Amino acid sequence: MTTYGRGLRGLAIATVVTITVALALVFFYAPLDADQGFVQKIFYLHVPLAITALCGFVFGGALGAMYLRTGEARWDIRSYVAIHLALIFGVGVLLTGAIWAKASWGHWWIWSDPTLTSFLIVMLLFATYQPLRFSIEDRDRQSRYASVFAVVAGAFVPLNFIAVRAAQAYVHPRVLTLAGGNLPGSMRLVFVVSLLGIALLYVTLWKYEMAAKNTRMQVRALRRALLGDDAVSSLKRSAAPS
Amino acid sequence: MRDERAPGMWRTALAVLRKDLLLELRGLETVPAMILFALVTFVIFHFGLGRDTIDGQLAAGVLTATLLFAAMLGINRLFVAEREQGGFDAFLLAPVDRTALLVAKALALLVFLAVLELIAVPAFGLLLLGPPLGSRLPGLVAVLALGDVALAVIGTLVSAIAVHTRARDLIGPIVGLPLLLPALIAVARGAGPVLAVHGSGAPPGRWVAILALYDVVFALLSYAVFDFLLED
Amino acid sequence: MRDERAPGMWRTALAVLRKDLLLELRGLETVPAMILFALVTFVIFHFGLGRDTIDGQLAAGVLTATLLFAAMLGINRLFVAEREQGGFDAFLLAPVDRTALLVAKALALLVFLAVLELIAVPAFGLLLLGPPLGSRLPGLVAVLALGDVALAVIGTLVSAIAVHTRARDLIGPIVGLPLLLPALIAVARGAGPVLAVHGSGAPPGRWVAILALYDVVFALLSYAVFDFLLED
Amino acid sequence: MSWRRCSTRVDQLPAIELRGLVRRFGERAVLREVSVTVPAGATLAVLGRNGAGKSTLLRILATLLRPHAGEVRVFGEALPRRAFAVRAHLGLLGHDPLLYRDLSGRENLGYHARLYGVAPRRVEDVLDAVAMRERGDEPVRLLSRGMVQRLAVCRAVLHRPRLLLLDEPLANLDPAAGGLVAPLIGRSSGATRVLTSHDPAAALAEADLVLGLQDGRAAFVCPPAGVDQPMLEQLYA
Amino acid sequence: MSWRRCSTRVDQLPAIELRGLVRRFGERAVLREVSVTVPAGATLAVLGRNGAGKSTLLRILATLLRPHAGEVRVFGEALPRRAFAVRAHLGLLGHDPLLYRDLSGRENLGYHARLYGVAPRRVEDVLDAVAMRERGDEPVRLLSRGMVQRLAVCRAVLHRPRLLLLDEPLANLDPAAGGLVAPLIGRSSGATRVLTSHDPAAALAEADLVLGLQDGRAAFVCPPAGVDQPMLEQLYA
Ligand code: HEM
Ligand SMILES: Nc1ncnc2c1ncn2[C@@H]1O[C@H](COP(=O)(O)OP(=O)(O)OP(=O)(O)O)[C@@H](O)[C@H]1O
Ligand SMILES: Nc1ncnc2c1ncn2[C@@H]1O[C@H](COP(=O)(O)OP(=O)(O)OP(=O)(O)O)[C@@H](O)[C@H]1O
Ligand SMILES: [Mg+2]
Ligand SMILES: [Mg+2]
Repeated sequence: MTTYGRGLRGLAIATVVTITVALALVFFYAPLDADQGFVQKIFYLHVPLAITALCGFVFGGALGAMYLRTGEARWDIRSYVAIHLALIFGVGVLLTGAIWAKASWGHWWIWSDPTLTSFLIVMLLFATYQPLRFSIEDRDRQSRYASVFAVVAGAFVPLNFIAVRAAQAYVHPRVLTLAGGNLPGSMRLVFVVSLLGIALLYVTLWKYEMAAKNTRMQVRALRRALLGDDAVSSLKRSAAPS
Repeated sequence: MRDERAPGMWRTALAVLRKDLLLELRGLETVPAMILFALVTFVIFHFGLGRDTIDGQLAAGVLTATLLFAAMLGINRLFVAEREQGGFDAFLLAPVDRTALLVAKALALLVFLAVLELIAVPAFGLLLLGPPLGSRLPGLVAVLALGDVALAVIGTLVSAIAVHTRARDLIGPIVGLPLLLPALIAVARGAGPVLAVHGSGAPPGRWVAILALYDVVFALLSYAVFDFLLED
Repeated sequence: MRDERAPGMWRTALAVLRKDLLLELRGLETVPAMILFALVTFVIFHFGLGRDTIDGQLAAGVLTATLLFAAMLGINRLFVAEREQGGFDAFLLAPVDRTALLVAKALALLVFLAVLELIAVPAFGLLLLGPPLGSRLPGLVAVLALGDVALAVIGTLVSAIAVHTRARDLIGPIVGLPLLLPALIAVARGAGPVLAVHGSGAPPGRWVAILALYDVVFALLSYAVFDFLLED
Repeated sequence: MSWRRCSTRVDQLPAIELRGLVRRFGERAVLREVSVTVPAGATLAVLGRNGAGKSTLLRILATLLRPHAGEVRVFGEALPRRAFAVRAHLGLLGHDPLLYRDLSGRENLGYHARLYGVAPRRVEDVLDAVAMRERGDEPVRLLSRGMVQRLAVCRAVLHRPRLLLLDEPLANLDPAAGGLVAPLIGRSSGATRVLTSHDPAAALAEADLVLGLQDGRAAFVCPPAGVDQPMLEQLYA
Repeated sequence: MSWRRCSTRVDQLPAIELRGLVRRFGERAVLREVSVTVPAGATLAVLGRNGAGKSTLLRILATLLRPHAGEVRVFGEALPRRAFAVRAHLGLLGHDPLLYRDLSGRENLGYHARLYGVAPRRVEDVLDAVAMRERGDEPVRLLSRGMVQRLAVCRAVLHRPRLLLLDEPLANLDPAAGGLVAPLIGRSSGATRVLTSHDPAAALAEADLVLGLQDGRAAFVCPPAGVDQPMLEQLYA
């Protein structure tokens, strides 16, 4: 059995340190944007969150593919946790994006940012992941269907990006581009550190959640072994595998 | 020990297709319903938009949305009916390649969509479209055909997922719509210039390429995962 | 010989409503699905129309069409699920006023639509609508509320017809849409001026009156014919 | 041969009176001039081949189908006109369980309790009677066929109907369950009963009166003692 | 007590071998360590209360459900891995008829004939055998329950399976139909059979081997002669 707890503490410390450094850089080092002023600094949260969440979705798809290959339930649980965390990060992306848009352009929503627009579509798709799981009883089938969804949706992420980018006749402020191709050097440094921090946060949370689920499963298995099948109360109907 | 009598993938797909068309003829046919639906939607848009004729991107958007919702009627029906009719498990018992079901359903959907568009597109030209359809037809047909493949493939994939869930009639649409979005964007944007008053009549290559890419990727993906959906 | 224990129309309607909401909680909830569906449709229209913001008649048309399609999901579900679940005939056996079923379903639909619009209208304001929603809200709510009544009443009536036919999931939409057309036109035309950039914020009285008339006529009509639909 | 009404006192009214009942589906006459009278509290067994019209007869008595000709009276009320008055006293156990598949047994029965104005306690009582109390919270869809049948029995008797219409009531029930449901749908329930069965011996043992249906016609109507082997053989020939 | 393989000649391979079969639904173990071996051509009767796990066992053998632990071999092929190789030789008659309700019996059987690569003539033959030739063109939805069951029998035996899985096969069939289907699904069909029934006497008469299931465990596995009344009483207690 994999021990997800291993290295968790070191990882957690690294995460805290990186995020602290990133915050310090954002507030004290990064230059104030000429047009947008202070509110532009939300960019250092928004875009790393978006990149991490998108990678999380694709990561979930890869884990789902592993489940389909091996048929081992743990791959499905990993995929579930990866996608659920990415969903949580995704909520953050939409919220920070909306705040940024309101502050900069006076609207809560702008279509001209391809990150935000594709992200909305991806979120609308992945928002159906949980309901889909939830409406299948059989555990095997639940894992299988959720994994199929994860694979298909994971492949969807880049394709969707291409289509949305192509639909944007013009791209609004160039600051928004993901690659940061034309960011000033100092901005790029801060951006990279922020991205690292958020990515580390994702990995830490993923490992933490897996460790928790793993422990819960082992406890249940032990109870079953010690007290017999019927002693373990039936799980309440839940979409969350454990 | 494999029984040699059992038919291959294509013969199985034909058997399923045949059965689906029979079922179609029994109930009210799906295709007339889709057509009627599209026509009513055109009328709604006519009054809703408060305009007698539309063209360009607006026309493309309205046409795409209408065809999409009409298609959804057919997509739902092919799988939900299969389940509701009570014979589905018998297919799982048979010694056949289950991918045949995907192929058959996608083919049936393609047929439905082709017939739908055969009527709905000229009707659109008559009822709503400003510029004459004539010279624009080849470009439009190309874009719509590529879009139909996306609809058929993704519709089949999503329905196959939805059919084993409790809320089949909801899961299908809500998973399918976002998945279809890139294809729909491409159809609408591809058809926009075609339907413009001073359009060239040819769809922009960029969108045709994206659509084709989308079709190929999802067809392969569906083929790869379909077996998992019909297990157990 | 009438058994005195049997509950009256309202208590029956409440029992049916309660059961429907229970079924809702079992499956995927219909309302979230309708909301998600509406959001995706907004995105589709954004790309389809190729516009970042819309206003006036176009905005009203898009909002009406979106709410209609989302409502169709809910309408279908309330009756198709009833039938597919297998408990319907038991209601016919019970010593109750069958009109209670009409009332219960229409109420359930109204609740669904209200919740849908509570989310979908602000989302529309955020995502697509050009002019700010604020001052336009009262007028829009009035038009939509009247439209909801029409959707609920006609949706229920038509579903009650459809549930006994073979192609239930198709009959509903294709009979319902033409019946709903006048109401939809009235909603779109009523909301158009409200959503215009320089609009007064008040819907035109003519359309409001037509909508109200439509609601009353069909409510009475449904009440009158409903018993016949559930016989045998 | 059919029972005769002996007096006109209300509680001695025959529970069911059929006279020349005809029901068609399209061109096919499924019930042709069926006449039979069942006294209150008695049990009528309906025997016949597959397709003889047994279920159709029960559905007519249950007010779910209209008769096309002839007279149908249940507790003195003519069907279909007075269907509404009869429904409170009917319990139907048909081929289908008539339960919502996604709801649990308890929820299903609670719904029916509300429709019939029955106290919720009764739900627990009937669940107990068929030994389904523990499994009462699982969706019907996930139960075994026999468990579903037990719940269907509960649904049919929840409101203590005076007339029980039982279409192969013991199908899918194990022998022990057959004993459990006896107080609910057996003779000891005290209700007038119309039951169909494909086990003639068991049906005759339960019945006060036997109706043999052949192609929709009453081949015989007589007390069980009057039914002999040749009659049965001819019925199923 | 279970059959032993006597030799390793291919046609003497046991038709079914279960060893420690476990199947859970969620947390509930529905089959627990069930082991039994059925020789080719023999009939295994599975007895047990409602919910004992009979249908689940049949669905696992039919490759419709996966086992969670233990070994399952049908004609020497391990399930679920080799399910594909086994399917051509299986016929399942379950609680549901598995027919499309809006298609006629003939159309349904024609579809299956195509799926199994069976000659269309066979459809007429089996329809004839169950006396449903005349009613073969009506939609299944409009037939009586027993007629539907006859068609389900046809579907199950259409491709002359070597292994018949029969879940209460005679439910809803009239006594005459019981005789009609005997050549198709009775001992004389020649197939290996696994059947469930709630009529222990009838099941014992048909069986070569009896499996008593109690809460998913094999309470006994023995030839019918070895099953006495106390064992049955305990099984259904
Ligand atoms: C800020 C955002 C979110 C937070 C903090 C959050 C937190 C949680 C937590 C702690 C759990 C239980 C642990 C587990 O299931 O593994 C959970 C479960 C769940 N979450 Fe989220 N979540 C968020 C966003 C979302 C989103 C966007 C969705 C769906 C669109 C979602 C749907 C669900 C569902 C369906 C469950 C399973 C409930 C069950 O059946 O047990 N969550 N969430
Ligand atoms: N899909 C499922 N999900 C959860 N539980 C199930 C499922 N199918 C069956 N069960 C449970 O498994 C147990 C055994 O069911 P099964 O249908 O095998 O019983 P059975 O022996 O055939 O009973 P019967 O005589 O009533 O047909 C029951 O408790 C049932 O509730
Ligand atoms: N809705 C219907 N439409 C057309 N024909 C019908 C309908 N319902 C029943 N029938 C026909 O009526 C006849 C009698 O059916 P019924 O269900 O009453 O038979 P039954 O005696 O209950 O048979 P079984 O023992 O098989 O249940 C059959 O021929 C059947 O096909
Ligand atoms: Mg019958
Ligand atoms: Mg069973």
